[in-house]
Amino acid sequence: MNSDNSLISDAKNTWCPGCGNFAIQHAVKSVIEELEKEGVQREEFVLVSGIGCHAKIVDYFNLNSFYSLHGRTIPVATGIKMANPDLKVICFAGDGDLYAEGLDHLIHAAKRNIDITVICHNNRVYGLTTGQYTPTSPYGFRGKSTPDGIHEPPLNIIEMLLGSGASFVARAYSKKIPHLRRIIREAIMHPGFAHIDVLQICATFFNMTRFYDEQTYESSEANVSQFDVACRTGQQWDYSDQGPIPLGIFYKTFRTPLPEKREEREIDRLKAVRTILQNYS
Amino acid sequence: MNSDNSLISDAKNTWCPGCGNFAIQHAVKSVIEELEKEGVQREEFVLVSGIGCHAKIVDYFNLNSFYSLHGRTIPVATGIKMANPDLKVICFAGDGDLYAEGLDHLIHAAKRNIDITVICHNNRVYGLTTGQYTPTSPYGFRGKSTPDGIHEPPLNIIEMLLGSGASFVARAYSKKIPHLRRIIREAIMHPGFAHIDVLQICATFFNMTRFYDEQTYESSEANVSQFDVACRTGQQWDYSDQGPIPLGIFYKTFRTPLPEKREEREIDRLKAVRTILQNYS
Amino acid sequence: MTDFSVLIGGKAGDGISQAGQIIGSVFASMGYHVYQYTDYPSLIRGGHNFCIIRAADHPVTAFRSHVDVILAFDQQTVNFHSHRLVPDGEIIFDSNRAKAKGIGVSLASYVDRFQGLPIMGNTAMIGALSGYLGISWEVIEPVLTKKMTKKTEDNLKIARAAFDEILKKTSIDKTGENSRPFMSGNEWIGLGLLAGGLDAYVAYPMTPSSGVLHFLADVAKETDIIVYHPESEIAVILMAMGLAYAGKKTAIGTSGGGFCLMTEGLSFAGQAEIPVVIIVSQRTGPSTGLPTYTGQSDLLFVRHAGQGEFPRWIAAPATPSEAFRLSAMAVKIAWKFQIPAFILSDKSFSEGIFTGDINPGIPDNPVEVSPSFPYRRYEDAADGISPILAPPVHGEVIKVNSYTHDFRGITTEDPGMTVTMAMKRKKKNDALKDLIDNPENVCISGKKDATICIVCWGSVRGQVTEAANDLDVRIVSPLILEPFPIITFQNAMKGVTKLLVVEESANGQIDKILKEHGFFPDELLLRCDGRPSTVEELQEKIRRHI
Amino acid sequence: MTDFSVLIGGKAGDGISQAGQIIGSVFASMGYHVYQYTDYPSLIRGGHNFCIIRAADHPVTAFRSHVDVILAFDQQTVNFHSHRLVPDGEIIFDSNRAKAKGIGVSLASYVDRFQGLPIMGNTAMIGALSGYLGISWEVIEPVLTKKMTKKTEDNLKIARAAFDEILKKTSIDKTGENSRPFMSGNEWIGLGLLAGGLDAYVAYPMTPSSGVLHFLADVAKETDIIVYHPESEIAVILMAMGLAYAGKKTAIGTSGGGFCLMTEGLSFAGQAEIPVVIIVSQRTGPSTGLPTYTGQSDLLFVRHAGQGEFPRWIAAPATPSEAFRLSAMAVKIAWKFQIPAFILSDKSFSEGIFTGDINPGIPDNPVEVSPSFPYRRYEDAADGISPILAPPVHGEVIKVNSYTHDFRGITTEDPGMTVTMAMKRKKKNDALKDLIDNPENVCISGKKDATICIVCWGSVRGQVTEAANDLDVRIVSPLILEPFPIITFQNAMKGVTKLLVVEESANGQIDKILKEHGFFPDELLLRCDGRPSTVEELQEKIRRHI
Ligand SMILES: Cc1ncc(C[n+]2csc(CCOP(=O)(O)OP(=O)(O)O)c2C)c(N)n1
Ligand SMILES: Cc1ncc(C[n+]2csc(CCOP(=O)(O)OP(=O)(O)O)c2C)c(N)n1
Ligand code: SF4
Ligand code: SF4
Ligand SMILES: [Mg+2]
Ligand SMILES: [Mg+2]
Repeated sequence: MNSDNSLISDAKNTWCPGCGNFAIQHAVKSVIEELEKEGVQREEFVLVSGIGCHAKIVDYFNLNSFYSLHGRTIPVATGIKMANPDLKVICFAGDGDLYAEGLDHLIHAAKRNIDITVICHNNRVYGLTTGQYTPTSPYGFRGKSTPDGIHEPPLNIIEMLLGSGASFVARAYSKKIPHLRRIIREAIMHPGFAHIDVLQICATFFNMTRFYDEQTYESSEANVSQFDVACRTGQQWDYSDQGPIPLGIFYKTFRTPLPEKREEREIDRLKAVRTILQNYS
Repeated sequence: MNSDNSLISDAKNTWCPGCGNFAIQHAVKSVIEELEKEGVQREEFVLVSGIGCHAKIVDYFNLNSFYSLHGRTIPVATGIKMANPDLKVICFAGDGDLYAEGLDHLIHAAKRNIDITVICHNNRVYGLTTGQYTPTSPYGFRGKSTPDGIHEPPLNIIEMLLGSGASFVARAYSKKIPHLRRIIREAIMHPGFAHIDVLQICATFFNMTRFYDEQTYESSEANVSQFDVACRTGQQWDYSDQGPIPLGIFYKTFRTPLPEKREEREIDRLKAVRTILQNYS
Repeated sequence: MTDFSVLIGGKAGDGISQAGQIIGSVFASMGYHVYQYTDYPSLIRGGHNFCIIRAADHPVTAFRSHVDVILAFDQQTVNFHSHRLVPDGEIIFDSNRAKAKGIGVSLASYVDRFQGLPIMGNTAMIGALSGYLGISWEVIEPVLTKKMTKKTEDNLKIARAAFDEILKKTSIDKTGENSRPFMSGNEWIGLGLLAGGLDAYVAYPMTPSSGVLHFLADVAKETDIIVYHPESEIAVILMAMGLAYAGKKTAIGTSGGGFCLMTEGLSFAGQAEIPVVIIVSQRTGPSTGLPTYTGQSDLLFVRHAGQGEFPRWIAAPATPSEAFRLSAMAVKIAWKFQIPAFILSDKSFSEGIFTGDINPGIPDNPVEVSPSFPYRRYEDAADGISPILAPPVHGEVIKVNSYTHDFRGITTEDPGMTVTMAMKRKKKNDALKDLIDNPENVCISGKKDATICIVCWGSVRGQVTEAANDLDVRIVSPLILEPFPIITFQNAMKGVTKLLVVEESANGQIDKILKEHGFFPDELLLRCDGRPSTVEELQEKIRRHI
Repeated sequence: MTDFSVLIGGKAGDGISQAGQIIGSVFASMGYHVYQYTDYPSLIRGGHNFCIIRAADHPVTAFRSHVDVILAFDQQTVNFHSHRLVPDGEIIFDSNRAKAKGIGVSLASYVDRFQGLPIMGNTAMIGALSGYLGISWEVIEPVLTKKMTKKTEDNLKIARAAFDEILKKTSIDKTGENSRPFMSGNEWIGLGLLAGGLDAYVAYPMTPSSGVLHFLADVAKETDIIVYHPESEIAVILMAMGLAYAGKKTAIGTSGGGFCLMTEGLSFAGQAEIPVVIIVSQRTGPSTGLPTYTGQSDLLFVRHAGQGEFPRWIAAPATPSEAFRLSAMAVKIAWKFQIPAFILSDKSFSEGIFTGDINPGIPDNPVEVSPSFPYRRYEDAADGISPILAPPVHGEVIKVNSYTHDFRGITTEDPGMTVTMAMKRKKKNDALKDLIDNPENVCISGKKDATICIVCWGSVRGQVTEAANDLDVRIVSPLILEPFPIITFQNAMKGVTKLLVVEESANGQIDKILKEHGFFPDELLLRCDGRPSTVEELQEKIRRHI
């Protein structure tokens, strides 16, 4: 695997034609190439994924990766980052994965401002299990578990994350690749927890291309550090089938991230164990 | 048990002297007595608790109750309410219980606006496991798992819930009992998901009486249906060791609650099964 | 013709599985017994999918190494499966996408002729197959009409054209028997739950169990049940606890990874004596493993899951009628004994599609409530079973509790009460054991007096039974695995001198249970690649060991 | 004096457990072997707590029915425990709160004399006991100074006054042996983990496992380890997976309910071959059960938890030195074999406090990395063990995966690779079995040639060994329960004609494992009320069955 210099592995890609995941993969690849040129070593990246269509992305990169469990990207990424603060840890999560199964981890990651990047492939459907509603599916969505339509409104992810203390909150769209690329880059560079909710086209189970093409726009980032402005921008769209849909970095602020740098110390473990025994004698 | 008419059971109360849970118990008792006088039958109440000091409250009431698992009041309460929309289902949860172990359920309950009442006994510490930090403990809190103090800020529960779509969000304090009583009553009467974050004194592990006595005040509820006002009130205090701390109903709005009333129908199950077999033949 | 197999293959998105089901339905409507196996990787478009549809004049729940016709939508199907073809078999292939020795049909040309959608290529293929087999149009038309509710006319036209234009090879006739329902294992399970009196089903999607959720969601209205898909498996089981407490007979379903998340709730159900039916459909593990392939390696996990000790009931059906009966029984047992009752399925069974002969008589499910006065939720009794009431009941207080509790449900730490409650659970287990230890729950097949015996459970029984057909072998297969129907099993094993186990696991699971009961297998014939064995493969393997 | 027991009782909040520990430390500092049992309900203030502190001239890990001195802070202690007193024993009681035949001491008067805090009543009690026993002040003073870091002077004054003013009954002397460390089972485990090379500990609080978390958090700075308490047990195990992937030797700890939530991560560790040490400390189940009382009913759950099949290692220590050795070994085994390694403890062991004689030599823990070129995370080998590298490594790509994967860690659904990986896991299990199947891991005690044998495991061995002391009974106790050290065990069982099992469970757990290996117990001596048996209780029970 290390003989080839490509960032893309030779694993067979099994996404559907037209799937928005290709765009995400492409954008991430470009950003990593850019960063490599700027001196970041590619082995410093660790990609973490959950389970779902989105998650296959880690197989497709010729990079360190951790293909974890449905809903569990964040604690894994947190552990990796805690072990080695020098690694650049990027989570690829799905909307079922992250906003249903593993939502508590997301909020706690925002709270502790752990220095990882989360990219949610938000196709607003369970793709890999063939089409059920997720927490961001619009009211009335008919999926295999809800043939008569759901009776719940979607979660406004942006508001929820702002309310949970996230220090970097953004939205992108898989068909606006240069914009997506910029946001991913900024998220990776952000010191602290960075979340990107990517509106990702699921060509097979929930193809919103036309709606998104029409309704998304790049909102101003002039007041990106103002929390109230961020809240207002976040409220503009409630994940319903009514636009307009702002894209961009909604909020970005500096808060001391975790993990704190640990001082390098040479500890004689045997001596420490002996001292403890002494203290208990 | 049904021979006695008291709302309080004969179970031995094992809270510490000075514990704020007594006040919560007392307030709930008063509200139920009031509602009984107004014609609500006491058997319509179901109390659900998690695991922690707070949770013992269900043993102490001579009412239907479901003493569940650490972190799991909400799905249990949701199930009960879905089974029988006529029941009044009240969750008693702890801050470790609800904001750490079971946080995802809380947000989803707010999202779906399930018609239950959640009372969080927020003592900002794990009481029953003898004093570790919780998601609402202030920065620097020294507990048994964090002898050098935590390096994370607390979650602002109010903001998080507002961002998650909760239709009733309030804060009370275990030493302001009439106020607490009013809020509990309004929460129970609210059609939809109602959350009360009760600042509860833990006399043993985190006694904030003086700070709360000094810093809490009853904020105006004049604009209780205005989301932006609610957010601003919620932002006034970030669960740090700096006040002032607004109390009251911060937000209250009407949104169609779940479960929707099911029409009463007489279904011949045998016939239905036969029809399905027919359709597959 | 008494045993006929069609293999249909192509890419995910070609509608392979749907076409297979229609072909199966055609045979089923002619009165055949039909079994369909679907093999697909974990992806949505592309890859290689195939189904084997087997129709016979006797019940079949396995597939054979050889097939009579291959329907190839692409070249991969030709390349991968041609070796399976019997000498006088035929490959019918899409001439636009594949080359093969056989009958090329340009599917696109039929689709284009009637301005159909690309997916309707599979309708053309069905038409071609039917024409080739000489099935009469009168048989096909109603099936297509029923199954293709969208663009029915176009589909019929396409099928008819392909039907007419292919060379007829044989002439397959109706059997004279009635049309049979043709449903997946998951659907048979769901139907059984309904028959057992189910009120609510809660699940989070997970292959290969999702079919139960989808089926029950589809029929929720007409059967007036609650179906809900919440945020996680933890929520699933705890919602089920709430629903059951409030009186709704509730089932839940998942596969291994989701079941892990339910184990805390499971132990709760054990302590609080709350009834729940749990469908666990196994796949190849550990962890995410092979999500769309089969396995039988969760038996011991399901048997021992959850901290502490409490009674549970585990059944593993191998046929549609067993799935129906055991699923209905699961509801009944769970409610009678106030325990968790499991249906342990696997991918082969859950997603296999079967014709079934059942009498959908609904097992009676009387309400088992006889409250004591004053009412005590955990009142003790000779069989350990307490009266169960659901709130609201005027004048009664109904408490359940995850702590050790007294008869009323109030927490206790008293050593005596702790033992009383442990013994109460044990008494329930004994009563349950007595109830289920009977010949209905241990299937004996093959040569019933042979001294060589194969023990197996769940879906592999279909393969084993056919594989051992010509061999001097007895087959003993318990339908209920916990509590183990030991007396019946011992009787079934009388005279056995050599014991083989066939199972789809790497290390063996049921052999551990057998050993606990004093039966030490001589040989484990295991398979752990996620693929069910064909009858012939298994036969070969068994032959080597007898 | 060779075997001396003190019972100290009062309400939660009286500082009973702390006072017990100081008394234990006094004995330990005099060179005695000390064991302390603490009995407390699940509440923070009030209720009834008691400790039994036993000091002897030989190692002790159990307590007896009789005590020599009772220290009563309240009337309940007198009422509940007086029957335990030996004929010439003494009750020393707080005369302000209790009445009894014995020596009344007004604790409050001492506290008031020096304007102490109410909690310092326990200091007065310690002083009184020491004076009564005739322990010299030179022994007590340094212990009090070390243990009472707050208000040390006041405490010393109070203790001294009570010490001086009580009637001296005997005169207990130093043994001549060195002072011994006196630590809880959880602390011995934590120390062993540190010695084994631990880098990180992650846990969510849960009785009775929290002591490991609290201990390691306390010493995190001086040992330079990461200690973290995250939002849930699910987060715990997945953070551990992340930490381990990035090269940190990580352990986690919990009890049954929390372990349930870890089972999905456990199966992940099995598939992805990520090392992790898991401390599971059992309590009375099912579900929340009795959180502060003991049990041994999670063995089979831990053994089979997680979907699918993968190797795991389970050890159950019964003594401090075993806890130290096995915990260090757990780190080593987990990292060598890249598997989950369990320390299965219980409330009695975790929260028991023991003196221990260990040589804190740190087992060498060489880095087991020999990367292949090109590096493949799941390279196969004769023993199935792959080279393990942690990122970042220049020029290498390090992938782990919960799906069935190829040698590089990329998802595969290939049947052949599926089998290869299953066999790789099996080979690791075989290698592990070979490594651990030796006499060090099966403890034989009692009369080693007796034909009656008791099998037990974990903390009950202490009780069993003492109880069987005068009986003609052999005791065989495996320290490692998975993989089962079968050859050593078989050797240990040679000549046994009657087999008893002693266990703290309702239905029996280890008997199932024994049966799998052909050993069918004649009798199970079970206890399920959460209370450990006293030596005499158990002896009585054993006598009835031999
Ligand atoms: C614990 C658990 N529950 C359920 C599943 C089954 N599962 C696999 S993928 C998936 C949904 C994926 O949806 P999403 O996260 O939105 O990802 P997408 O496929 O849409 O990219 C589910 C439910 C699982 N693997 N693990
Ligand atoms: C799954 C699980 N993890 C851990 C525990 C142990 N536990 C019992 S109570 C508790 C903390 C309670 O804290 P909180 O919810 O704040 O309630 P409080 O005692 O403060 O009222 C914990 C961690 C448990 N019972 N179950
Ligand atoms: S199902 Fe949807 S999300 Fe999954 S690969 Fe296909 S298009 Fe992409
Ligand atoms: S520990 Fe705190 S919360 Fe628990 S009963 Fe005591 S005072 Fe109340
Ligand atoms: Mg999705
Ligand atoms: Mg708390």
